[in-house]
Amino acid sequence: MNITSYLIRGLATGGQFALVAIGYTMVYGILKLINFAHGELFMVSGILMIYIVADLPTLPIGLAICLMAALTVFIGFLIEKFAYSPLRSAPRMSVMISAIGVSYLLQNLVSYITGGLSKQFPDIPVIGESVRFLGIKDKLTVFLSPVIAIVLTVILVQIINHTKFGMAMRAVSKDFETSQLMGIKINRVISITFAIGAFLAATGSVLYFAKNTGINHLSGANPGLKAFIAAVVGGIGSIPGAVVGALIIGVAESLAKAFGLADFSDVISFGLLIIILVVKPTGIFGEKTTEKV
Amino acid sequence: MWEKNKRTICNLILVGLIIVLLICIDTFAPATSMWFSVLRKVCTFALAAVSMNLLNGFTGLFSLGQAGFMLLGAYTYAIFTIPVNMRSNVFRNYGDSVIRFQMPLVLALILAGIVAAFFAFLIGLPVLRLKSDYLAIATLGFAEIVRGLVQLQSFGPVTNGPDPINMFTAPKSIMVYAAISGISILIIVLMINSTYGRAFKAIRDDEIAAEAMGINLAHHKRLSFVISSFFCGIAGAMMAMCNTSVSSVSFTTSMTYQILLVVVIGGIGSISGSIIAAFIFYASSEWWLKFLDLETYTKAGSKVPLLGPGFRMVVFSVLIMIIVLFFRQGIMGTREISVYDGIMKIRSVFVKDKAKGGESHE
Amino acid sequence: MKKMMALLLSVVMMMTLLTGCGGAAAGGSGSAGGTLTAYVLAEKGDTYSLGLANNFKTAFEANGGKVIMETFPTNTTNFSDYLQKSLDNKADVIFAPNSTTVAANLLANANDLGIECPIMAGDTWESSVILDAVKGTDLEVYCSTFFDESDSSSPAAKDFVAGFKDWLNNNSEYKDMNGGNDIVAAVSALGFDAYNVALAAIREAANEKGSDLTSIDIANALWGLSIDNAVTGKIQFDQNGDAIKDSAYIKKAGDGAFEFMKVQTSPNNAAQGTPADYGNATGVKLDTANKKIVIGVYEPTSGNNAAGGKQEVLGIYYANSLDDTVKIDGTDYKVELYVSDNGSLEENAVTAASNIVGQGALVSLGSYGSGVSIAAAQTFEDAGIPAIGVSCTNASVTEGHNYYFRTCFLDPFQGSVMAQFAWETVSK
Amino acid sequence: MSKNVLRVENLTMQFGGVVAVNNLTMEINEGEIVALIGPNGAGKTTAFNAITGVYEPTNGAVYFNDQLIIENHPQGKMKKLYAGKNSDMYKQAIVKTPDELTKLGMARTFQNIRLFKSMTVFDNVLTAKHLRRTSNIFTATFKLNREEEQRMREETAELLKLVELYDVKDEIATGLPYGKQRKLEIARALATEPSLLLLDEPAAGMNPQETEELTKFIHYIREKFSLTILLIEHHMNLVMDISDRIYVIDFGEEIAEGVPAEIQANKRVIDAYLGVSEDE
Repeated sequence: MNITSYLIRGLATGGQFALVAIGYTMVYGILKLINFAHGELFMVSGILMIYIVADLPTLPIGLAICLMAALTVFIGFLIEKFAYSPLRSAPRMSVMISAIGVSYLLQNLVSYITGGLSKQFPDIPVIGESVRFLGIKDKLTVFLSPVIAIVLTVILVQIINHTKFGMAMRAVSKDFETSQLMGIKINRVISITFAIGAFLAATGSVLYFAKNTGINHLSGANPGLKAFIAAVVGGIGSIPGAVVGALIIGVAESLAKAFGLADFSDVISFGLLIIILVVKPTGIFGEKTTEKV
Repeated sequence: MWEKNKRTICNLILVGLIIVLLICIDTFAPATSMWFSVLRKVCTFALAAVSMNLLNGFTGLFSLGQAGFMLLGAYTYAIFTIPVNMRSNVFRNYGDSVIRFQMPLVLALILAGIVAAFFAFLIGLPVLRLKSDYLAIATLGFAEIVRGLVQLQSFGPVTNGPDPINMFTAPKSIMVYAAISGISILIIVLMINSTYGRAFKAIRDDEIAAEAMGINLAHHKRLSFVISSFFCGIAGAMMAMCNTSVSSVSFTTSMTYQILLVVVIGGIGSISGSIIAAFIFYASSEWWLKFLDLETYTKAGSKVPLLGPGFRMVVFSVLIMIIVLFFRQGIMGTREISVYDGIMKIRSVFVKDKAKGGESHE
Repeated sequence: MKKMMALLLSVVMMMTLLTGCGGAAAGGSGSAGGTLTAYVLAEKGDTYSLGLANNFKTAFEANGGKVIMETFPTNTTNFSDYLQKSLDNKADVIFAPNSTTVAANLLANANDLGIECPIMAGDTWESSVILDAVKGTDLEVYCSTFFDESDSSSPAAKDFVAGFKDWLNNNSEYKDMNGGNDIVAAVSALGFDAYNVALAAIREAANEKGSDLTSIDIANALWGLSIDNAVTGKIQFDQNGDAIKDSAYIKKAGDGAFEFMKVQTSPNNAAQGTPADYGNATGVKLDTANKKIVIGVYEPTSGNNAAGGKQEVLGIYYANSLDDTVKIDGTDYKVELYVSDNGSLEENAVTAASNIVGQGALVSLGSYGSGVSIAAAQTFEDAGIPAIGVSCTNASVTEGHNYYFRTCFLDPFQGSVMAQFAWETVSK
Repeated sequence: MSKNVLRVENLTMQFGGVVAVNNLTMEINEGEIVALIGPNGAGKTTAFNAITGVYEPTNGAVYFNDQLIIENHPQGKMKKLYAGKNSDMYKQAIVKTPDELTKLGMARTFQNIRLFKSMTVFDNVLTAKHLRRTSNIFTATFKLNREEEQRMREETAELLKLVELYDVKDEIATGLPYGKQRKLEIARALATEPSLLLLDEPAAGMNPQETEELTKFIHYIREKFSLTILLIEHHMNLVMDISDRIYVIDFGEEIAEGVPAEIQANKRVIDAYLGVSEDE
C-alpha cells in the first residue's frame, strides 16, 4: 500500500477545488453571500468548452479556452447583475433563495440542452497527456493542478494586498456602507469580484474536466459543495485559507478511498465541515469578528 | 358566538368542502385517473412545505436538511411495515432484516416522526448556534451524511444498504394521505397560534429583543427544529407510501430545493400559502405541464420548437426566479387564507357598484 | 502575509518529501501464480449494478478466485483512486457493471493510469459510448449482451438486423435516437421481441375470449407462450415469469464496432411456468369502442439511462411499423404505442406507470433499468396489466410480482456467465 | 436603608485594547429611580448591555437582590491585554443570558427601538407574557391552557390601556409614531413582570411636552408596579426631576455620584459635558 498515489491525486483534486473555493470565499467576503450557483458556473464552463470545440472545430484549443473563460466571466457577471444586485437590500434569506434558484436554473437548462446525457470534454493537448511522475502514471493536469492553484493564489493575494483595487475590495468586505461613503463604487467592485471568481472557476474547470472528462448537468453540484467546505475550513473570506482548506479536503478524501473507507469520503468532508463550523467557525485563517449590537 | 370567531367558522366550512371533494374523487374517480398519484404527492409535499415553513418562515431558521429528515422518516416507516413473511425477500442481500415484527400504519408513522425528531435533536445541539447561512450549509451537509450512511453495506440488515425497500404497506386511497397531512398541519397551525408560536415569530423578527423579553433562544430554536423535523419525518413516510418503494437515491438536495421553492411560491410565513403552492407546483409538474416534456409534432409534422425532455424543469426554474426576484411575497405573503374576508371584499366590490349606480337619485 | 506563505510552502514540502521516499513503482498487473484476483466496482443505489456485482462475486469466488468489491457514490466522476486500488491489489480482471455515464469517466481514468488487465461489464456497456471511450486507447474491454448483429445463425435475427438498419438509415430522427449510427444495439433486438411476444399473447387471448378479452387473459396467455424463432433466441417464461435463457453473447469493444467473441453458455434447466393465480382481478377491458389496443412503453427517455432507453423504444417502434393490427372477432384493432418517460429515476416510476394505466393500456413494455421497473411493479399489478421487462436483469423485478415478465436473462445468470468468461480468459 | 436591588462591582468592559467601561461600581436600592448619565461615547450603553447579559463583562461582578448573578475575570488573550484594575478579586466565571436575567426580574428597553416588526401592538406585548407561562408545548398547542391564555390577554389589554395604546392595539407596531413606539416598548418590558426596569434613553427623540408626560408616566408605573428603575438619558430636565440619585461616567470611569442637586453643582460633571480640559 503506497500512499504516494493517493496523496498526489488528493493534492490534484484539492488544487482543482481550490480555484473554485477562492470564488466562494471572495464573494462571501464581499457580499456575505454563499454563492450557491458558483458550483454550477464551474460545470457550465465545462459544457461551454464542449460546445465551443464541437461547433468551432477550426478554432485552436488555446483560443477556445480563452473564449470559454470570457463567456464564463460574462455569465458570472449576468448572474450577479440579475439575481443578486436587485436584492442588495433584501433580507439575507431571499438572496440565498435567489442563489439556489440560479443554481437550479443552470442545472435544468444544461440538462435540457444536453438531454441529460453526459458529454465528453475535448482533449486538452498539453495537460491531457499521460505522464509518469514519482512512479505514478496519470494525466499531467493531476500533477499540475496544485501548482497552478498556489501560483494563482499568490498572484491574487498580491493584487488584493498591494493594488488600489485590492484595497477597495478589502474595504468593501470590511464595511459596506462606509466604503460607499468613501466614494468606492460598490457595484463595480462586486462585479469585478464575481468576474475574478468566474475566471478562476473557468481555469479550475479546464484542469478538473481534463481529468474527469464526462460532464453532465450534475457535475457541478459535488465539486461546488466540496469547494465551499474548503472555503469554510480554510476560513471564509481568506484566500490562502481557501487553498489550504481545498488541499486538506482533497487529501482527506483520497486517503479515505485508500483505506477502503470509500463509502465514507462524502461523509468525511461534511463531517469536517460541521466540526469546523462548531469548534472554530472562523476556520484556520479567518479572524474573529465580534457582532456589534 | 358568530361575531367572535366568524373567520374560523368560514375557514372550517372551506375545509369541510375540500374534504367532501376529496371523498368524491376517491370513490368516484376511475382507478386509473391521474388524480390519485397527483393528490397523494400534493398531500405529502404540502406537509413537507408546511413543516419547512414552520422553521424557515415562522422561526427564521434557514435549514436545508429536509431531505435528510424525510429520508429517516421514509426508511423508518418502510422498515417497520414490511409483512414478516416478506422480510427475507426484501433483505435478500443481507441475510434477513434485524426487525422481526410488523407495525400498524399509524404507529409506524409516529415512529418515523420520532426517529427524524431524535436525529434533529442530535444535530441541533451543535448546529443551531450557527448564523443563518452556515446553518443552511451545515444542515445540507447533515442530509448528505444521512444519505451516505444509510447506503452503507455494513448497515445492510437494518436499512437494506443501497438496495431499495419495497413490499411495505402503501395505502391507495387519497383519504389516508389527506387525513395524515390534515391532522399534522392542524397541529402546526394550533401551535403557531399558541404562545409558543408567538415566541417563534419573535425570534424571527428580532432575536436580541426576543431574548431580552425572556425567550430562551437555544430552547425555542431547538423546539422548533425538532418539531419541524418530526413532521418532515411523517412527510417522508408519506412519500414512501406514494412511491411504494424507498431508496436513498431519491432524497437529494434538489428535493429540498423543490420544497423550499414551494414555500417561496406560497409565501414564506403563510401556512395556507404553502398548501396552495404545493397543490399548484405538484399538480402542474406531475400532470398539467407534463406536455412540456413530450416532443410533440404539429399536424404538418414539423416539431413544435422548445418542447422536449427537461423543458418542463426549465420553465419551472425561470418561473421561480421571477417569483423570487419580483414577487418576494409569493402568493399569500404572510397572510393566511380567510374566506370571511374574501367574501366581504367581493361583497364590498358589488355593494360599491350598486352604490355608484344608485348615487344619481339620492 | 509572511506567516501564511510559510505555512503553504511547508504543506507542499511535506507532501513532496513524503512522495519522494514512497516512490516504489506501482502498476503492472497479473499476479505471479497465486489465486486470481478480481476488482469489482459498483454504484451505490443502482440496483442493476449492485445485483450484477454481487452475483459475479459469488460465482468468481466459487471458482476459487479472490474478489475485492467497492461501491462509489452516485455522481462520482473521478475513479482514479478506485482504479489505483485495483493496481495496488494486482487485480487480474476488473468487473464494473455500471451505466454508460459512469463508464465514460471510468475508462478514461483507466487509460490515464495505464491499466492493462481486461475490464468487463454487463449488457449496459454494449453501446457507442464505450466505443468512443475505447477509441485511441489500448484498453481491453468486454461486455455480455443478449444479441449480436453479426450472429447469422438464426434467420429471424438476420432479417431483423437488415430491416432495422434500413429503417434507421432512412429516417434521420430515429438514427439520432440510436446515437447517430446504425449499429444494432442488443436492447433494440429485445424491444423488438418483447413487442412481438405481447402481440402473440394478445392474439392467443383473442382466440379464446374474442372481443371481451381483458389484460388478465393476456397475462394468462403469456405463461403458456412459446416462441422459437424470436430474434434473441427461444422465449418461454419460467415460474417467475423470466425467459428461460442459457446463453449470452460476449463481445469485445473493438475500433469503432463490437467484435463478437463467443457465446458463453451456462446450464439453465428451468421448466415452463404454470399460470399464476390472478384471483378475481378484472384487469383492463379491450377498447371495442374505438377499436384500438394501447401498448404502454415504460422507458427512460431522459436522465442517466436515456441512451439505452431510447434504443429499446426504437426496437419497439420498428416492430410496431411491421405489425400494428390484430384481428379480433373479424374486426381489425389498431395497435398504438404510448411512450411514458420515467427519467431513469425511481421517484418518477409511479407517476410514469400511472400515465400508462391512465391511457387504458393492455400491456406495458419496459423498462431499461431494474430500479425503475421494480418501482412500477405495484402500479401495474393494481391495474391488472401484465408488464414485460425488456432488458432489466435484476432478479427482484419478477420475484414476488406475478404480473411482471421478462424476455432477457437475469443478473444471477449474467453474473455467473461473466465470472466464468473472466476466469477462462485470465487463467489462460 | 431599604433592600439593595442591584449592585455592580468593579465592572470593566474591554474590546481588544479599548477599555469602554472602567471599574464601574454602582448601587440601586428598592423603589429608587437612578440615572446613569455621561457625554456621548462615555460607555453608558456598553455598561447597560454588560449588566443585561448582552455582553460578557471582562472583569467585575453584578449582584441582584444580594444574589451574585454575573462574575468574570480576564481570561485567555485578555489576561495579557487587560488594562483595568483589580482583576485578581474575581475567580469565577458566571455568565447569564439576557433571558435568564429577565426571568429573575430585570426587564429592559433598547436605545434604538426593537419592536417585533411583523406583529400588532397587542401581540408585541402579549409575546412578552410568554416568559411567565406555566404551560408547556403540548398544553399550549392543544389549548389546554385556556385560562392562562385568557389571563395573559387581560393583562396585556390592561397594560395597553395604561400606556393609552389600547385603541391602536390591532395596528402593526412599527407603524406607530415614534413617541408611541417608545411607550409600547416600555409596556412590553412591563409585561415580563419585572422588579427592576432598565430604560435605555426612553425620551430620545421626544419633544418637551412628551418628555413631561413620560416623567409623570415613569413615576406612576414605579408606584403601580413597585419598581426600581435604572435609566440612561440625555434630557437633563427629565433626569434632574425624576431621579433619586445619579451616577455620572466619562470615558468609561465614574466621575461623580449623588442626588440631582449635587450633580448639577459638581464642577467635574460640568467640565466633562462642556469639554473643558481638566488642567487644574
